[in-house]
Amino acid sequence: MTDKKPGSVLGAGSAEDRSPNETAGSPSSAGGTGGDGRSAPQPTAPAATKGGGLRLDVRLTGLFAVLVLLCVVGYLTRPDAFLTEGNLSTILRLAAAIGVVSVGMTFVITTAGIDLSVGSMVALASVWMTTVATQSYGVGVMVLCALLVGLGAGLVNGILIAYGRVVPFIATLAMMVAARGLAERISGRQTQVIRDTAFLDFFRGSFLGVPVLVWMFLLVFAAGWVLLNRTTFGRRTFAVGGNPEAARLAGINVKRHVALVYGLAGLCCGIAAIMVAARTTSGASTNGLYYELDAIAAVVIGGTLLTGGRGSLLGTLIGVLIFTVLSNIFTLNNLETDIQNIAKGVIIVVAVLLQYRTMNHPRTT
Amino acid sequence: MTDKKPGSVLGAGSAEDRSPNETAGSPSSAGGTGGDGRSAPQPTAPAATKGGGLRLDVRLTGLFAVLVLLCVVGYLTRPDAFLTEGNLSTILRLAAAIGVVSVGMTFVITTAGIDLSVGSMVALASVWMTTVATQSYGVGVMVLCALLVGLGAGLVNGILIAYGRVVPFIATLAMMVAARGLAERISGRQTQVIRDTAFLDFFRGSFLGVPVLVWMFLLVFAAGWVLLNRTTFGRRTFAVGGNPEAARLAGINVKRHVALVYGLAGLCCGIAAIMVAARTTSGASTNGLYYELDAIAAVVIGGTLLTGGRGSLLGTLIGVLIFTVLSNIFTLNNLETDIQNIAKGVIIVVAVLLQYRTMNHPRTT
Amino acid sequence: AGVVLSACTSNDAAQEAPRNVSVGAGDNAEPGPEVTIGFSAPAADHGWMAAMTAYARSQAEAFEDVTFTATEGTNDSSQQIAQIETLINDGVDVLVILPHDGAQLTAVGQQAMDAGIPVVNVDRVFDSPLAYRCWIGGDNYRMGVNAGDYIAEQMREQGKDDPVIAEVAGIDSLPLTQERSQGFADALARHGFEVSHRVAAEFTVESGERQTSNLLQSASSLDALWNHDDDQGIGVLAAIENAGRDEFIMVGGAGSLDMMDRIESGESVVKATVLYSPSMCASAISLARLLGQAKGLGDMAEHEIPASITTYSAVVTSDNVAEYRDVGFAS
Amino acid sequence: MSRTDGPTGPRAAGQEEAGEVLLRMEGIVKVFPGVRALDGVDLEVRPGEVHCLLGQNGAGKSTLIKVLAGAHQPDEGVITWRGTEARLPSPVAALRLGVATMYQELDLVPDLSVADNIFLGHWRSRWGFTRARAAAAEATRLLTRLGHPEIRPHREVGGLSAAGQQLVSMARALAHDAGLIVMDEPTAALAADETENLFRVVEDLTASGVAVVYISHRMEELRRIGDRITVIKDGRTVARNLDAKTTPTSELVSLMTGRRVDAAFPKREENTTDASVEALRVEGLTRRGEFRNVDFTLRAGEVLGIAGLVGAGRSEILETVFGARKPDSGRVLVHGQPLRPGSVPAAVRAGIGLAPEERKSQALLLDLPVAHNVTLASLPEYSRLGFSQRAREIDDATEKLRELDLRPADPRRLIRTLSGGNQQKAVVARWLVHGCRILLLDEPTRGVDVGARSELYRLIRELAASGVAVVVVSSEVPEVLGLADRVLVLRDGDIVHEAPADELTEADVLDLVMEGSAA
Ligand SMILES: Nc1ncnc2c1ncn2[C@@H]1O[C@H](COP(=O)(O)OP(=O)(O)OP(=O)(O)O)[C@@H](O)[C@H]1O
Ligand SMILES: Nc1ncnc2c1ncn2[C@@H]1O[C@H](COP(=O)(O)OP(=O)(O)OP(=O)(O)O)[C@@H](O)[C@H]1O
Ligand SMILES: O[C@@H]1[C@@H](O)[C@H](O)OC[C@H]1O
Ligand SMILES: [Mg+2]
Ligand SMILES: [Mg+2]
Repeated sequence: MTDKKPGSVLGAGSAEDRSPNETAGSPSSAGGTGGDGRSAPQPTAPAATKGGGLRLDVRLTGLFAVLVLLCVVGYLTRPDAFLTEGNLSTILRLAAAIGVVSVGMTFVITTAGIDLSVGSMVALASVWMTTVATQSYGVGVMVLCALLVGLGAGLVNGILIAYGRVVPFIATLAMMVAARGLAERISGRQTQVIRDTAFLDFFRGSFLGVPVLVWMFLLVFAAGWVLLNRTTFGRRTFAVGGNPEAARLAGINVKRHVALVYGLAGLCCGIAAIMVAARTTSGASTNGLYYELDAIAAVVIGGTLLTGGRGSLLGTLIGVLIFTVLSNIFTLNNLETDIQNIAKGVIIVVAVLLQYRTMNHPRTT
Repeated sequence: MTDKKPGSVLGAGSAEDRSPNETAGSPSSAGGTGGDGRSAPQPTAPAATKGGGLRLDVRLTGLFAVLVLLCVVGYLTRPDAFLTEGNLSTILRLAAAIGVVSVGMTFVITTAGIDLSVGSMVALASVWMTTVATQSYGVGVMVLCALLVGLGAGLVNGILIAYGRVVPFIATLAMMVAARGLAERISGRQTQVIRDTAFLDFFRGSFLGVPVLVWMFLLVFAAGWVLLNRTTFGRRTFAVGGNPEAARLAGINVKRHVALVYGLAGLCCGIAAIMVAARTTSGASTNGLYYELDAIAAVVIGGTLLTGGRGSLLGTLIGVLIFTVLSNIFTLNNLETDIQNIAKGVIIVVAVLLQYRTMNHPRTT
Repeated sequence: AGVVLSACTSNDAAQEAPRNVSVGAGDNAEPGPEVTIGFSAPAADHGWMAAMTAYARSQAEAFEDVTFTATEGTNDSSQQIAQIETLINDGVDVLVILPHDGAQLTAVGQQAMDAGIPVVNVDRVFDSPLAYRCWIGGDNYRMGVNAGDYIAEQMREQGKDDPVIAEVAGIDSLPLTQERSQGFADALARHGFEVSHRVAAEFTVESGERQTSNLLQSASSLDALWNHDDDQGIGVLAAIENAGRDEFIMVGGAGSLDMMDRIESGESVVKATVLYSPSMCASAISLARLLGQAKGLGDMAEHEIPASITTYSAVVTSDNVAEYRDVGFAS
Repeated sequence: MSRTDGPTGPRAAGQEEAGEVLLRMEGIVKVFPGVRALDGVDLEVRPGEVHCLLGQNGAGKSTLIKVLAGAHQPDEGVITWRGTEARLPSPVAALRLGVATMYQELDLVPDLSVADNIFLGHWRSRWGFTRARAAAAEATRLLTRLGHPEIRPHREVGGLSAAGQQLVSMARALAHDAGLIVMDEPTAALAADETENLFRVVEDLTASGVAVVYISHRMEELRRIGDRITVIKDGRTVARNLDAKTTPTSELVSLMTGRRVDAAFPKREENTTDASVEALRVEGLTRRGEFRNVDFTLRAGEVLGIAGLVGAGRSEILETVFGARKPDSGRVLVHGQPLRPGSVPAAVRAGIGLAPEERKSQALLLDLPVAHNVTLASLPEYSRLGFSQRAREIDDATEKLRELDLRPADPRRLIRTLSGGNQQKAVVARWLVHGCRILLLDEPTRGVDVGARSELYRLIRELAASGVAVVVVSSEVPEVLGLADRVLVLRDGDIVHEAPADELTEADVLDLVMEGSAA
């Protein structure tokens, strides 16, 4: 066959859209995929970026409906107690620390990472800021200490992951174990009570009738939202999570950015440590137990993909509130713990299923 | 051009190993990617399927070296105790339950899923099989009960994930909470001591000098290995995890397979429940605490990708042994808990880094 | 199979409610004004803690004038604070609080007291007496001391001058574990002994078995072993049986019925257990009711409920086990 | 559907039994959220013919064949197979019917072996146990039939070149013994000899009565093996059963695009900038195993073409110049300044842009809107104090989309929903908004339809005229010759020839490229 066709000779003429790994690229969705006679389930593509940034995603409507529904249940079962100012402020103050941690977690998961060490970082930062030595320098140093410890631990995660190439799950698992051990070591496993009254007065106080902790939460949330949706840092976060190779070839320093994102998550843990310390008037190595699970659950329920590239802080906020309101309602209604757990499991599933049904497309993640 | 350069389809000369999508295709590794002046880090592709199934992966060599190193440390620090028959059998017996759970977890993670509920399923199965009512039917019904409860709970996970399209993380999180609650409910939160001596005699006994529990572990492991590497079920598992869309287009019933894989993981939990019950002579709703973390860690350290499509049961086995040997050495050397934790974190990271360094290519996942 | 399975769920024996501890003497037993008691405790994640919650519930049920409101058990202090705040908001009359961490819940206890709600603090103690009206609990340090003294005495009797003594502690990050270990170490030291092997379990059967299995490999021969918690003790004993070891004596902690059975049988390595009985929680409910009704303790001269009651960590051995069965709990 | 049955176009010549129809699809409608991808498509295929589907990017070709493969469920329409109505609720149903499909997006599992992929979902087994040896033997037989006995059945597919992977796909289609094989742009990754090889197999198949539905954007291929052509535009059949050999190209193109397209390459305009300015100099660039001692210079306003076989190392050179790979030796100078090796940010700052070869894996953020994809390399330019300037971003992106005639020109649309050709334009737009001075284009027209192609050509020339230095790597020799001012020919990592484009003919280049490889 010596006859050559013009143009076809060097092969590779029109390889349209060829990327064999495309589907494999979003594998964590394996479970939800396929078999339903539709290929490649599409996220709600066209509607997704209406407004250009504030993603008024249909999914959030569904999620929000779940939250409202819960509140209605809360009100109907305890009309006298649920909607009182005291109860709402209790809910928000409880949501505050885990909410702040979840803000950082949203960034991490958006880069397709995971951070199992958040709870331990909260413990470590809370312990370090409440040692007798730190307390002796007063409130300013205590706050700074918590922030720096959180940031530092987060950066260690980030550097291990970005530059040491340890997978996020393993690197943060190691930090999870080690930071908790260090917290125990530093505190001698003793709960360290805060004596600094300036600290307690400020962080346990209120401003304009709203607890300072709630203000802090709102502030961190707003700052996180702006950072994710209105800055180049946020853009890079989406890019790095969506397609690290494309981000790299567009000139983004992927490694540095990944390291920074874990640092940010650590910083959030530092802030949360301050909040927990204020709430409990102490630092303890047992603080922040299971925060990783709670935070990841809130983020994932909120619609951020574990496979990266998509993240919604608004969803995270609603996710955190759903879980907090849920346990509040349980308490108000005097449910036994074992029943609570069963109910919680069922409600999580129902919420997610409901969320799917309220929209047209089949899957969130 | 009738004359073809042999191998030209594979790309001129070194065209092997070209998979530009590698990086983008495994998003959870975002952290490890990019920026290092090489594009598309390559996994050890060519070596991976030598022998067509028994993956004598280079990565396993590195991991195995870590295990051997640990054993050397164990021997050097406690030459009198570490290599004794009693100690080795203790290590294996302790590895057995988590090992069996990890076998199931390897299948789940190979499909790019995750199962957070394994620990709770172990608790539920162990509690159900040890109720007075079940015990009254004797050992056969007890065993059957554990297996069916595990399988059933696993299938519920699978059905929610495959047909309900709930993401694996959320579905199994819900099961994690609910199954533990149910276990508490059934047991009234009390430890249920096993009175059936036939059960205790059999499962706590030995056969050919090796404890029955260890036999069970080896059997489950061998069966798992054959299932994953030598049957169409295993092929489907890799296909569904590697590219669910391709699997669907090739006529594989992806949903049914995903459901079955979670059922299998549940079944493994049922077997593990029998093992835990035998070891502790009781069933309790606190059994299996943290198994999810231990199992996932073992599987991931063993080289199975969280993004699916690749799984090595041999790696999982080594991963489980590393963790079990580690805590054995800690105890033999009478280390304090906090130091243990710090050391554990550091060792995990060092092990993983060492594992990378022992091979040429930069990343495992 | 479905029939069999559904048949195995019922488990009457295991769900048998704990007996009530004496329901007050004299006219204190008579129904009085309605009292709503709010109850908050850590997660009932092991037998002892489950027994505490169960005692509270069944004691409350024994009074027809008591309404009992319990919250979800949690090991997260922030969460427990929120739950207690919810109870305060809800306007309960008296609070019974077993804090996950006494220091961390002091502020909220004080908050309740300030709001005029008397607080009965059980077991793990608040940092400040201002945070509770009455505290009832065991003495963790003395529990360790009593275990240590008993073991030392046994060793002396057996003529062992340099015994190998091991300790299986509970959750190591809890202050109470520290206190127990400290008491144990101090008592042994007074006899010139020391702990040579120590592991920490997590109050669960499985962790007890795991840690003890490893511990027994580390110590090829033992003379005595103290286990902090009888619930994890089931696992500790399983490990000892698995290893086929019986050259040492074992002392338990807290006082479960199961351990008492074994002590009584005399065939087990368990020779004693130092009490830390969850029955204190039943007493706490009784105290809370009386506080709510502004009554004193019948047998006492004082008009008021005392500010603190420490239960005694008696050493239960085969000699006296019969006397203590009533405070033994089903682990 | 108001359409009437029966072929309306001219009958294909040389078809025996013109009345016999294997497959008939009528009035097929498929709606995706927000898109009516198919809006009444008709198709008729006869046994033993090669039936070509022609249409612009996004016309609906791939969607149609996915309906045929049972992968998509149509919202309306009737499918008739050998005269009886067929329902295709799943891919298995289509396979049972006798329709095997090679999808446009490779449908392989990268971590599985060649043999496992060939028999994906239909593994040779006994009692559930795989029969690796039987499968390997059969795989080798199929691969031999395709002319590639050297591909080992145990190899992992992810490790094969794109061409190798395409062959595995093809072997799978053969394995099904189908009556109809659908091929969606199968020659995309193939070298010339591979393409010939494919054609030979297709001829074998059709000779034995198997029908082939063939999709390609390359007219000469349709001429070479096609029997009849159906043209799709905007989800509708606009012409069917045209004769593949005789219908004039201009007619086909205007049917596809709805307008007249000048297929010729644009004139080289007079360079408005000083052509003596040296934009890029590459000296002794080497990466072991990929390319050796590459030297070339590039002046502002010049278009340099690089020709070579697949695997000759062209992509690697571009990526190394761009800092995405670190050279073993050699250096790159931009406007006389040496560039930090192995640093993409440095290259971007120096004004270099790269449109990489693998669009989806290397360039696109599929879940982000077009605008964000376009500004990805210019984040600092579109921000003040770190805050994104979104309005300006949208405006500039919209402008570029218009310029490139990207359809739909909606910057807020997720790029995932665009057809491949339009995605390619967005990648080019990324470097246009960045305002780079040196643009490296790796296979810029891959998968791009005729109309869009000529727009891209025009655009590249305009860029050059405005002073941008451009390097174009393409596997299509006419494209290299038509676009470039100067051409480098690469063979096995060595530059074997350099000459002005107008001094070279296609035959020259082919000889240079092949030389030595014929041995
Ligand atoms: N990621 C990779 N890892 C290892 N080798 C690779 C990789 N990518 C490409 N190669 C090899 O480098 C050589 C050059 O390949 P390259 O794809 O650059 O050729 P090309 O001329 O650009 O061909 P194409 O027409 O396919 O773009 C080939 O031998 C190829 O197999
Ligand atoms: N899963 C889907 N969800 C939403 N829209 C889709 C989906 N698949 C295809 N489309 C849209 O349907 C239309 C037809 O796409 P299709 O892939 O069939 O085009 P094509 O003719 O194959 O183009 P090309 O030549 O570029 O491959 C396009 O507008 C595309 O964006
Ligand atoms: O586990 C128990 C612990 O929680 C309690 O405080 O003291 C007794 C222990 O057995
Ligand atoms: Mg197409
Ligand atoms: Mg190339």
